Amino acid sequence: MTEEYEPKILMIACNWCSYAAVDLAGTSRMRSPHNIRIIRVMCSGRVDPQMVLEAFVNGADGVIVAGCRLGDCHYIEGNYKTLRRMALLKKLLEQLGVEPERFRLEWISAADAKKYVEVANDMVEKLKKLGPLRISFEEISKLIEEVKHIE
Amino acid sequence: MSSVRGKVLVIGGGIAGIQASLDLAEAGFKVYLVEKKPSIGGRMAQLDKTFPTLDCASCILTPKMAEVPRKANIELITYAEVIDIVKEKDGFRVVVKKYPKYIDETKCIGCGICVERCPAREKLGAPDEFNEGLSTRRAVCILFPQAVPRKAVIDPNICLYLTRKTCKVCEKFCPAQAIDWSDTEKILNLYVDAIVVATGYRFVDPRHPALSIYGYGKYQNVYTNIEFERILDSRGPTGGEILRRSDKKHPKRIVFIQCVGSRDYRINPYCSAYCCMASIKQAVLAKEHEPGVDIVILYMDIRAFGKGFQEFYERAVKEFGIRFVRGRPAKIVEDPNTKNLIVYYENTLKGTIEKIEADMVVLALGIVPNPPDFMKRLGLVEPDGRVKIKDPSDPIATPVEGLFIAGMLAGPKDIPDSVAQGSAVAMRVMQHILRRKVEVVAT
Amino acid sequence: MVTRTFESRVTYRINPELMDKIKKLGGVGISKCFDCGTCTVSCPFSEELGLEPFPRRIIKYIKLGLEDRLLSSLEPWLCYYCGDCSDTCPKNAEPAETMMATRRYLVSKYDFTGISRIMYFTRFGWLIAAIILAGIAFIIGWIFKGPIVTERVELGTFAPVDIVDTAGIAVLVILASILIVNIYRMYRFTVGSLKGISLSKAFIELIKIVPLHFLTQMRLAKCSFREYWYIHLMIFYGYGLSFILFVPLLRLTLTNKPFLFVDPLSIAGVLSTILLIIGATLAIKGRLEKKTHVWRYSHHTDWMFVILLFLVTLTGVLTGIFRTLGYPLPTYVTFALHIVLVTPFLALEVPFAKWSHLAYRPFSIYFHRLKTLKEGVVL
Amino acid sequence: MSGEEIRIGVYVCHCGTNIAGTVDVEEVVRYASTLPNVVIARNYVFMCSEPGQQLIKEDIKKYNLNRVVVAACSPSLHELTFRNAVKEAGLNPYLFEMANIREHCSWAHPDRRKATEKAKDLIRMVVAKARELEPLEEIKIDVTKKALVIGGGVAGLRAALDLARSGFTVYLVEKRPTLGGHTARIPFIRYLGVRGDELISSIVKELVSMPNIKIYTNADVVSMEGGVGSFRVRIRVRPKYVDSKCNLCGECVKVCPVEVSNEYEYGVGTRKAIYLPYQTAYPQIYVIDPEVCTRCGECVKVCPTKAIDLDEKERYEDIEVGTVILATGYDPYEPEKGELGYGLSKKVITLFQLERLLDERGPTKGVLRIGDTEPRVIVFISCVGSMGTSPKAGSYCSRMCCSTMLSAALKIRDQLPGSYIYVIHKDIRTYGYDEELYWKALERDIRFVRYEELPEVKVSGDKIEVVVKDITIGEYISVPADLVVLVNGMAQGKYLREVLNVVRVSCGDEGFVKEAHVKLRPVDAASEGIYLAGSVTGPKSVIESIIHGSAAAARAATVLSKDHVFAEPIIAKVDEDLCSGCLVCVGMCPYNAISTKETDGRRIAFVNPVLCMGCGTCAAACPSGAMQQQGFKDKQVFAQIRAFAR
Repeated sequence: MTEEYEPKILMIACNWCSYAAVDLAGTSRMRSPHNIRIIRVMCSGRVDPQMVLEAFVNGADGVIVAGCRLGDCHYIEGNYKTLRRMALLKKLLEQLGVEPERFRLEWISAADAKKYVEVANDMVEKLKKLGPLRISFEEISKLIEEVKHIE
Repeated sequence: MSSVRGKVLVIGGGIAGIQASLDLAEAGFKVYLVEKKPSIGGRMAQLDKTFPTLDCASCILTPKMAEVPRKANIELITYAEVIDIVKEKDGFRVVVKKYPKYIDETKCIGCGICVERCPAREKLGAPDEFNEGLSTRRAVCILFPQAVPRKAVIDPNICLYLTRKTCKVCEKFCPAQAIDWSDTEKILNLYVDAIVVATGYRFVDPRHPALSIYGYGKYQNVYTNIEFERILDSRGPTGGEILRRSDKKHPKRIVFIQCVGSRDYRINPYCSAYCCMASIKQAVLAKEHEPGVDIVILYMDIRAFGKGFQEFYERAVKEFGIRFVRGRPAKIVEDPNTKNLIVYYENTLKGTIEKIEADMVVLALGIVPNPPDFMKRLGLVEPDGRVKIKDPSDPIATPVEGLFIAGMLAGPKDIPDSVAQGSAVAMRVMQHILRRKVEVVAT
Repeated sequence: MVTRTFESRVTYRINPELMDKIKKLGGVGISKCFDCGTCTVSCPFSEELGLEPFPRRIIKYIKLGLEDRLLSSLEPWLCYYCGDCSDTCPKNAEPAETMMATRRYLVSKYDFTGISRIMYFTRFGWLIAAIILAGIAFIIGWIFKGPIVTERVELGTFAPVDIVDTAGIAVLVILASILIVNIYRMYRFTVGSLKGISLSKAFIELIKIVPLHFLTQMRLAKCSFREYWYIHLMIFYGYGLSFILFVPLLRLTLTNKPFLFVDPLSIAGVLSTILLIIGATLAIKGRLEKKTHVWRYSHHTDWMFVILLFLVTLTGVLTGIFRTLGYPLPTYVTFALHIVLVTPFLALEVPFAKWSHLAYRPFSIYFHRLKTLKEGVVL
Repeated sequence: MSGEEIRIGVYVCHCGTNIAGTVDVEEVVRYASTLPNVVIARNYVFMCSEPGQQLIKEDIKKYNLNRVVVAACSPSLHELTFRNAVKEAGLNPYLFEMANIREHCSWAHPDRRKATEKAKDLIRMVVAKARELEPLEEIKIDVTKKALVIGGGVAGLRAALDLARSGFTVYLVEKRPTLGGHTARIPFIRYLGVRGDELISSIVKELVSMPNIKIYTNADVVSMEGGVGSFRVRIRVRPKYVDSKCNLCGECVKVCPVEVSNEYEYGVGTRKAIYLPYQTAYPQIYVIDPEVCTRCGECVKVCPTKAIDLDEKERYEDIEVGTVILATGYDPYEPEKGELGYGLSKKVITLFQLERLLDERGPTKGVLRIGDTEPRVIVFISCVGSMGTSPKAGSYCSRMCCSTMLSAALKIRDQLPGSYIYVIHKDIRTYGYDEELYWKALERDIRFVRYEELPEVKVSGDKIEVVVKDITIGEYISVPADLVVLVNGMAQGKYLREVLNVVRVSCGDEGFVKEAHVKLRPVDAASEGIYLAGSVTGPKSVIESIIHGSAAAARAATVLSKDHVFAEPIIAKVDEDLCSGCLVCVGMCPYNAISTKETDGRRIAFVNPVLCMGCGTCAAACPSGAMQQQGFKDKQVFAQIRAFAR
């Protein structure tokens, strides 16, 4: 690899707000980093901590979970549940030695394309500094099972 | 919906007409949609992108167009005109003139082979209306790639067979044997309960004497905004490349002139409502096509009144660096060698007389309603071109019971407002029909 | 009045009535203006001399009521009323008319006597004034007239030349001094003071500009409507010529000899009257036909000017004819009439009404030059 | 289906140059065709067009595809279009998946190589998910042929009227004690001679005469569940403390000790704690404002018809409807105290207040007096609270203020021919036929001053000076004003936030509700069955709101005319063998859609398909993986994640 290191980031976005925000960023022709790949779920509440770990196992250098602003959830309170789960996950990741910068939970409203671009840029920048993720995936894989019991 | 709840005629297959037809059909009404051109879609189909979201027009329009033939309740009659309506006790008799297509719609599969083969091209061809005459089309043609219905039409005025009794190439190659030389003009009578007229608008003539100062038609590199839209469009005559008429070079400086044939006592005193945003959009797109291009918009008032318009306007200034100058040019002079245009205007916010040399000038043309002739005959059109309405607070109901208008015909407006009016008029039609029939199901 | 607020920026207190005044003086359509600036660009004058672009700006001053700003502007005088702006105006706001009305307004402001205010703002004030002056002229004439010789035409005897001459000179001096004061006021309003310019420089400019434009009115040639310039020249030179004949050379022209076609002077006299008659007739015709912008709208002061001019010339011509044909009484009567008409014509027109632009225009160009010479003056 | 071989077709859209311009479509197609199970990969200029869809249909038959992936724009735009196409070809519409390579890729990244790479990844991920897709059956919902209209302003009333006339049952819920909203307070609409209150009364009169409409004033919607075809809504009706026995004698008002400023006159008049909002208000019943009422009981004593009951309690009603129309409108921007002299002098008022003062039926009987003198010089300052003129203001244009301002100005000229009117503005935005107002204003000698830096309104005792720089001449002018009118724009409705907590539609930053598509679906909300009318989606004139009302009604009618609609089956489903009955999921569900049921002696979770909205929170929580969200099953999402990096 001669050219500079390009982190790969997975973003799991809720259909109603954050996914729409990324769409808006596109239609407004805002330049956003190409490093981000997006998976659409109906609500951030669907996001199972396993998914995040799975992403790291499969070579993601960073993961963003994004939902509607607290209080704006299309499903009333789904994102509060996400908040709870991800808070726990964060601790877990730290214990695993996954730098906190690699995982972030963001609330991005459908109108807030700007915020998406900021978040994306910021993350890419940080990850470029950190470099690729180096921890044993076996550990995570083991964990994935335990994580099931977060609630 | 099993039983049909009423019959409606919708004249004009633009976005307003389409919306009205779809809503009516959805609600279980039988709709005859009559369109003058061989395809529905109207003006919006000619657009590259739409403001302020910069959605590509065909991406959001074509699905709606495609829905029309899918609806069992809609009978689509293209390449036809309503020449007269006759009021009858509870409804109208409508006389429709159907122009000959010389192609059997039921057989044509829209493969376009005939178009490829047609020898009536270049000099023998005709200016392509869809591209505002910036390109030529052949004698047999499909209006545009996404046309609905996607059926070919033969232009009798240039068809070699119909003019000189030679050729018939299309017939040889047509895989569906759809060519029908015996086709003739047909008159149909329809009986309907209500009529929606959504025939849209026409542009003021850029060659009007009062506009001669801008030199359209005299100077090659002066364009109308609809021409420019075609140029921006990847499906357009230049494949989406901005090239000057004179030398096919990319322009470095483009000047947009607002209120051309709008807010002008000598032509059309009203504001055309769409042009400010349209020009800003075109300017932004031009910047995308030619990042280096320097763009000046000469305006009177920027009427960014709709949702997200003001924000879009501000972005055009801040992010895209488009220059807005308040002034109305009084003369444009062409440099005979370079064919560049020198635009003279007063920068009214600086109080200085300035001139710009531009490679291209785009005129934001004003628009006026385009009512069908029978409306004029019925005395439903004011001298100033506005369509008469029954009640000032209700712009879509004409004095004639059961005759409604929608879209640009009811006054200048942007696409969302046209769509809203399309739906609204559908509602009015439903009531007009149901109020007589339905007895209310109280609870 | 100009008030200074916190920062040292000038804030003009507005006078809402200004627009109404200008409308009274013929500013038709001024209301319609939505200042697009089309007029400014179509104007053949506003681009030269680095002027403040007009008419748009002037119109805006009036609409907002910036009286002081308007009073200090020379632009109205630099407009030669060719009507190109009115032709291109998308709102039919007739900018040319506003400029004309503004000139009328300025004349009324420059004049210190207040007479021109009456001329312009009252419909028949001028008529009354004219009648009074005519009366005075008649009475004075009656008192000082010589014996009436009926067998021969002896105009010189009927109207003793010393009397007419001195009277003429007297009137001339009065009018000239009033005009000079008004021009000085114009200078105060527009230029303010000569601060920043050496007197000699100012003087050289004066020599350079005023006579040139006074005699040629060449800027008028820039108008697309040429005829307009020719008529101006005809009237100007016709008037100028007869002025020389009947004021400085009066002693040679006001004699008992028959006048027409007898000597070079009388030839000149014929020429001058022909010029005046044609000029005046064309002007009247034009104002009646209203074909071009220049003549579409006529203020009562315009009619006053052309009509008086026409009558004065006519009576002058008749006097000459009768005199040459040797009809004593008609000669005396027409001559008396001529004097009775010429007095109000000069007295009212030269300093107070339309005729005064003969002086204001060349001076406006001069003053504008002075303005540009002064440093730090924002135009 | 499990046994059958998986055959995927991938279709890459050029979208004109929108995608092909930056993404190397050919290469992407080449790559896609190498992916496992991909039978055919193609590209076409406009996949969404008729021929594009035709292409898919033909291939499905030709290559008997059983999965279809389209790489084009955002699914929010065209997922439905393609599902229909797939369906028409006889394939289950849920065996289709979309990759967003326009908004998320070609439009966001100018770099051709990078964009192309990303497009490949996105397609790979989606193809991976597609492999795991399963056919789903749409949920058939019987349509309740009733509609709920929230908001009794002109848009809501018009929508209600139209639906009622079309024979549907309509519930109309208005937050305030009277119908009509702000429109009822506009004395003249667009100088057309149409009176707002008359416009409203004419609609209301017809409405109340109809048997199929139920009007709740002083009420709000407190909860809403379900979806298109059948929403279950709870309405709270707050007490008015006065019942229909009220004969409008007005005795109560005389004795009421509490006096407060009258919001129905925008503060130019006052009212008592018990009051009738205004003469033509509907319903024609006095109402007590509990906020300010001291419960002194004076009114009760004097009321001749014993119509007043201070102990009246709020009541709840549960209704079921097929569609919901949201028409809660706007509220005028309220200038801060001191903003352009507002609140510092009685000579500085807002446009809404001016309109009240110019109303023949208003507090001043329509004569414009400041103190007891006629104002001579009147100054309008436009864009107050719009176009970011104040920190509190939105950055948007309030659309109707220019026309309203000029109508008012013209009215003043009619009334006070001697007045001088100065309009201090940014742009004059009398778009379309309203331009007539502008030229009328000009012809009536109204002066226009164009500003960039905000004017200053100097209030010194009784004198007011407005100092502003007219940028068309670059001079500062000072106007001695007898009356200053702040042309305040339209801002988010005071109660919108509350409503949105119940009716789940998203709201833009500028404070107005977002449409499903701002261009082509201006009255549809993002969630099916919910429609938007009037200024709730952004500033609109009265007439535009009427049109919007009808439009929303039309859209609602398209649903109500059907006997049943089909809802996306992306709901939760329990694998009964796996479910251990721990019921973690039950606590998760915001809609109480999950209950328990007994199967062969085991207590397991059961999802009510009608109640479930398909958020998937339960699935995320389920420890055994028994709870799955259809269309987003673990195996599907995980497959997508695993395909993330080759």
